[in-house]
Amino acid sequence: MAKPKIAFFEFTSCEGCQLTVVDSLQDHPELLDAVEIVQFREAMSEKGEDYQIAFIEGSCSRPGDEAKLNEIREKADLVIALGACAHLGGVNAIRNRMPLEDVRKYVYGDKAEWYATYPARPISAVIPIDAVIPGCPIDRNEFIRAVTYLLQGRLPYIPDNPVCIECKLKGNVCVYHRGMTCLGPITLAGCDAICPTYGEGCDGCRGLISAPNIPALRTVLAEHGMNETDIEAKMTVFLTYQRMELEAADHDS
Amino acid sequence: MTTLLKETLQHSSIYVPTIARITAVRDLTELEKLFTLELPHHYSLSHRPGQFVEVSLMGVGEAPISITSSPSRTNSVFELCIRRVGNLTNALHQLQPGQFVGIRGPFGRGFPFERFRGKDLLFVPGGLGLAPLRSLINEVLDDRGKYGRITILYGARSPQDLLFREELAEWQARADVDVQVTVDRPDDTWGGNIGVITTLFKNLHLHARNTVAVVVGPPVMYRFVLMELLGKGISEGNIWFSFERRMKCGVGKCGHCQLQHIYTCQDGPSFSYADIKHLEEAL
Amino acid sequence: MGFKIMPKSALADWVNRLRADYRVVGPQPRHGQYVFAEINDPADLALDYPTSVLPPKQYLLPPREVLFNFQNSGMRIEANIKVEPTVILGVHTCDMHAIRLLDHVHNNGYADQHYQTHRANTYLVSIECLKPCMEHSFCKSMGTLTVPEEFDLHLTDLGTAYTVDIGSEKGEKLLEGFDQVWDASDDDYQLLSRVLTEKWPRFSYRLDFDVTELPDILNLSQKSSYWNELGDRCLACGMCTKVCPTCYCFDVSDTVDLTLKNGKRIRTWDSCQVEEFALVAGGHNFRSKRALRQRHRFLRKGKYQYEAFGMVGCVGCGRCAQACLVHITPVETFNELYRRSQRTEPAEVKA
Amino acid sequence: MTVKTVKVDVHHLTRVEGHGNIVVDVQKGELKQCELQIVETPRFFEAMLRGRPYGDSSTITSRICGICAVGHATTSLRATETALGIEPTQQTVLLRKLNFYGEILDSHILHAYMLIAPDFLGVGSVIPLAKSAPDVVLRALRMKKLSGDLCAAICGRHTHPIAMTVGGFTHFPTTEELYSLRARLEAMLTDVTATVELYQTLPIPDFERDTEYIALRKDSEYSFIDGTIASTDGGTWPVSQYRDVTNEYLVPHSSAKHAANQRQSYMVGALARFNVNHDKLHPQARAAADAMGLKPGCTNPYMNTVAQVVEIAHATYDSITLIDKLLERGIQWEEPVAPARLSGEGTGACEVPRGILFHNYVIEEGYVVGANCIIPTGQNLANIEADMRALVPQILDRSREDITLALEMLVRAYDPCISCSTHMLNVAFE
Ligand SMILES: Cc1cc2nc3c(=O)[nH]c(=O)nc-3n(C[C@H](O)[C@H](O)[C@H](O)COP(=O)(O)OP(=O)(O)OC[C@H]3O[C@@H](n4cnc5c(N)ncnc54)[C@H](O)[C@@H]3O)c2cc1C
Ligand code: SF4
Ligand code: SF4
Ligand code: SF4
Repeated sequence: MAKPKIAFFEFTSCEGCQLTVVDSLQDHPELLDAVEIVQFREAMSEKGEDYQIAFIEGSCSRPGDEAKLNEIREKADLVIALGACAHLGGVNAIRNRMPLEDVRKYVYGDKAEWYATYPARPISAVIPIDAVIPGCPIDRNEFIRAVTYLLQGRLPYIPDNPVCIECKLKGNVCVYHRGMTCLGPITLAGCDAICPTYGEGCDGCRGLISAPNIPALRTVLAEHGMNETDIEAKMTVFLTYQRMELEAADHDS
Repeated sequence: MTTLLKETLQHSSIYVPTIARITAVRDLTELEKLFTLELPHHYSLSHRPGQFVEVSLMGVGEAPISITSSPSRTNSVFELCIRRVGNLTNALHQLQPGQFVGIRGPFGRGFPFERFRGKDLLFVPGGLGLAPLRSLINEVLDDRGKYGRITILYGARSPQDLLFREELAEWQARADVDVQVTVDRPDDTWGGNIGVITTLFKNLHLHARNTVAVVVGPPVMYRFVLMELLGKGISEGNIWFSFERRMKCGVGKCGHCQLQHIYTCQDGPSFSYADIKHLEEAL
Repeated sequence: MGFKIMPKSALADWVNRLRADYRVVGPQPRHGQYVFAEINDPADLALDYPTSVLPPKQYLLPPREVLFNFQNSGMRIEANIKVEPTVILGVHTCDMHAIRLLDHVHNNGYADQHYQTHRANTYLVSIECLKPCMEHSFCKSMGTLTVPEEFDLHLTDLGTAYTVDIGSEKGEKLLEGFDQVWDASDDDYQLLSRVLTEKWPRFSYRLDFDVTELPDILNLSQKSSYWNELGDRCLACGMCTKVCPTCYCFDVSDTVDLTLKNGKRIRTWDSCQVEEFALVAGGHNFRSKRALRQRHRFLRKGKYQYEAFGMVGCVGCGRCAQACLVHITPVETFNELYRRSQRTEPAEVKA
Repeated sequence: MTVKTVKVDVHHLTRVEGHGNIVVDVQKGELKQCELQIVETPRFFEAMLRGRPYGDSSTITSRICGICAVGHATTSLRATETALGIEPTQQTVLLRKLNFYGEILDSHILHAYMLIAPDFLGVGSVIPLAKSAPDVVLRALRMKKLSGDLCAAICGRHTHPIAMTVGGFTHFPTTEELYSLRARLEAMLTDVTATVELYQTLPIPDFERDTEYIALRKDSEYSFIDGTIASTDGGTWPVSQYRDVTNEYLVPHSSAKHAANQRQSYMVGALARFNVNHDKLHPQARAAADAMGLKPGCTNPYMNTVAQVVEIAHATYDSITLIDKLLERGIQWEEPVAPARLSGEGTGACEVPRGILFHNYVIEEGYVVGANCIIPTGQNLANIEADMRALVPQILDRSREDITLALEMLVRAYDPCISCSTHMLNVAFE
């Protein structure tokens, strides 16, 4: 089989996921033999337009991004969202709950109209996507695993487990028992529970599991000393967009 | 213990498969292919109809697949009918004769066909359910004299989805088998029955006391067919199913196929209705 | 064979001796709780620990275990059966009962050689529980407060020394050549007997009925609306099953390197509480509701395992109750089902 | 001067973090337009922090940048700690510094080897080098891996660190981990020497333009975390007066703000740090500077990468010293220091890879009510444009491709971190 041609693109993001891709070379330099990277602006000047697999980092946060997204969708056989910004809108979507004008003015003052922007969205809200590699940032082992899946001709698959599963596989003392709080019970695993392992509660960067029991978790958070503001803050670091979607769906039903 | 199992145990782990060679691949429909496999040193699989093997491709995964060939027909080779639905099955569909897959098994209890002797048999395959049933049907047909009347009611989604069409035609051609086929969605060429499988029961006459019914199909089909069969007066012990559950080991360890205290992989996958009717979650 | 006496002051020397020949693991403090981990310094060993986050089953059924490695796309397959002589120090009696159940499961039917090999190379040094380890344990009710015969050595804390009961040749081997143990004296026997008598009243029965009734109570509760109540509360986080010493379900997955030719097949502890556990291709989920999964869990513990193996699948360790963030506990569940089974209850479980 | 018309339009500069364009328009020898356009989408971090518990700040602001996430987190924590009257323990200070070195190393190695070196070796990226000079690429990957592992042992990972929290850490490296890192750092010293040797051979362009250099300074050490703001033009400021130094303003061609202090523009980053603090460098790092011909008072912006290589040496040697100190003290599991109060204002300042970074928060009753982050690349933008304006007339005789390359290399030398820089200040404070 010919080496698949892959390209990386980024929209509103910190480029940490692409850096993680670069980092993955540290343990897997053979990646360069397995695929042909034709576009990766952050790390290379060569630029090829002929690619089969497009990894897109970043959320769509201004009208001007949509044309480029459509163009990528057209050229690529497979489009894969790379990281929380592309997958969930990421931290960029925090502002979606705030009045947009207010946000722009707060940062740009009377020059706010110079800078085009609108609520930040995951790329799946603009173009159809084939798979996601979640996380903020992505996990480099998961990225390599995803590449092996793609080389095998199948889409990356992430089991629908909550983070607690991986946390307990590691035998961690639950951070709730250490006086902190955690979104592990409602968040999709695959990160090897890295945050609880390093003593911090999960912030939900990989998005929700398929059937999260959010009301029950809210009760747990309240029991652990959080007021409404804190609970909302916790649930909107990465989950703003998904939660707004769930709320909208609830409203419709 | 079968020879293959002995071979497997030589690897010192029940989870290590034996490598089997694909000798033929045939398209049955858009979604299903028939694979003929050969074990090393021409070992015999020595299976019973209704048993399954765990098929694997290294690096992709493993899945339970019923053995569709009848032990009465083939000895050194066996057949699997595989529907393309996901990771492993997609990858299997890419394979060509001469390539290899991993095999463990055969597992499960299979159908107790010796106990069916002397009875009338009613086979009710729905969709892919014909794959496991074909093994039993051919076993029975190859020993035709030992059984009473044989009826096959086969339902598929559309004419294109019908499996084993040539064999169906052969069975239909036989005077000693009554075969009826229905499809949910007919096309222009279809002249046969239309409707879900239960519609075939309307004109069905059988000696309820002396009939064993064997039903294999998707989970949704079971309840409806069961009602028809009980309605016809067939006894609970004479109604047989083959269950599909998620399975990760095939040997009663991984817990996925557990149905109350029963492990589908070991205690089944074939069960009589009498066996399981008291079990919540069974049907 | 009589009891031996090992002064507590000799423990560190003994552990260090063992470390020369074995991987030695035991309970150690971690963030206010205790975990089983390798003992690098005998001072870390906390034999008077209450309970551990994970049970010692992690050494018999590792959370992630490579079943086999393959090369050249599977034309070469090598089973990965690890022989790592391991001494587990300080196994509580409930966990010993759990290991007994795991033994039964993995030795019967198709024997699991991975488990068997770990087990054969594991030396179990259990310890008598002299007081309830935490609020959630209910070992007395489950009949797991005395040690089953599977131990290799069994310790009882007599204050300044341990009595050491030798249960097997493997156990004898652990003491071989160690000169800081000696035969128990009559006084020691008297002290031991006093310690063992005095411990019982410290434990209370937590179930409102006798454990032998449990399978029947659960059988009658299959359609109880209580499962829906649990289902509403349950987060489906799966912690209860991960920390349970008698849970052994697993998932299997493959990994390959970037050449796609070499890799391994791995099994990982799975949980019946997660959404995908009973999902089959085609999308049918045999236990799509949390209520049904909770029912499965508790019936498996209290009824199914008993029917399948003649052993109750819960040993009363209380770990699941400690882990559960929404306070779903076996004691409360079993008692509530018992109470409800005493009245007739019309409500049906919503399937 | 050549009477020439040249248009340079580099649309989306490559091998830099974030999106920027270079637009230069020379009509008949006259420079009409010379801009580094920042077209990265605005990120609005300051607005997003408002109303959140103070503990969220470092988690969220680390997402400003994937390369200097540890830098943002550290600066953010320092701002919060100042606001809430928290004095971190000695161990926290040591661990933060070691962690910081991990990021400095990671970022500088990435920049020196993967983003800059290809220009000198006539290739478009590190990928062809993997074939033509595999030892160089493997060396870079090896050094980068160790830097990342250094951070991982302390805070979990360097892109979006985990264990860093207000008042301390939630996880600590083990003694074994520290020993193993120390041994690997020792082994890396030969790679450091090889890096210096490589940079001795690279033809750094000749170009001088005098400007103001600003960096944090401490009497005790070559400062990365905390200190006083110091300028080569003279003058020092406490970090709380950062606004008097940065004087941010908006320009339409950039979603990042520009800054100016005593002149039209100033430079921050490795070269600025070197010019301000060379006397505090580790002797081995000073020797490396000498070997590469970098002298204090250097006004060639292309030498910024050389200054980074000097810092690679400094950070490696000093990491070993820090680990020795930590091992000597023994690692203690400490609870984070609790806040002394729940309201206050605080500024944090750190020298992240690309220069001085400020975070300023106003916290009321435990919730952030005002936030401002000033990013090094933003501070450099005006200076980069000033350099471009000075450079273009000097190289007008070259081909358009060469002019473009020279400009690209100039911008790249600053190691701009564009996604970082697209923030804006809190006008409410103006
Ligand atoms: C006793 C028995 C006999 C059977 N006989 C046959 C037969 O004769 N012929 C036949 O074709 N089939 C048979 N099946 C069904 C067959 O086992 C499944 O179709 C097979 O497991 C699908 O595997 P797959 O890897 O191709 O699909 P999967 O990749 O497992 O995908 C199937 C679906 O499951 C989901 N899924 C859940 N978990 C995972 C995961 N970990 N990885 C990937 N996807 C996941 C996916 O979303 C997908 O929709 C039988 C099943 C049983 C239990
Ligand atoms: S720390 Fe978080 S992920 Fe881990 S068990 Fe507790 S709630 Fe679950
Ligand atoms: S630990 Fe509690 S919340 Fe989690 S799955 Fe078990 S019962 Fe449900
Ligand atoms: S069900 Fe709970 S109490 Fe019972 S053995 Fe398992 S973890 Fe312990």
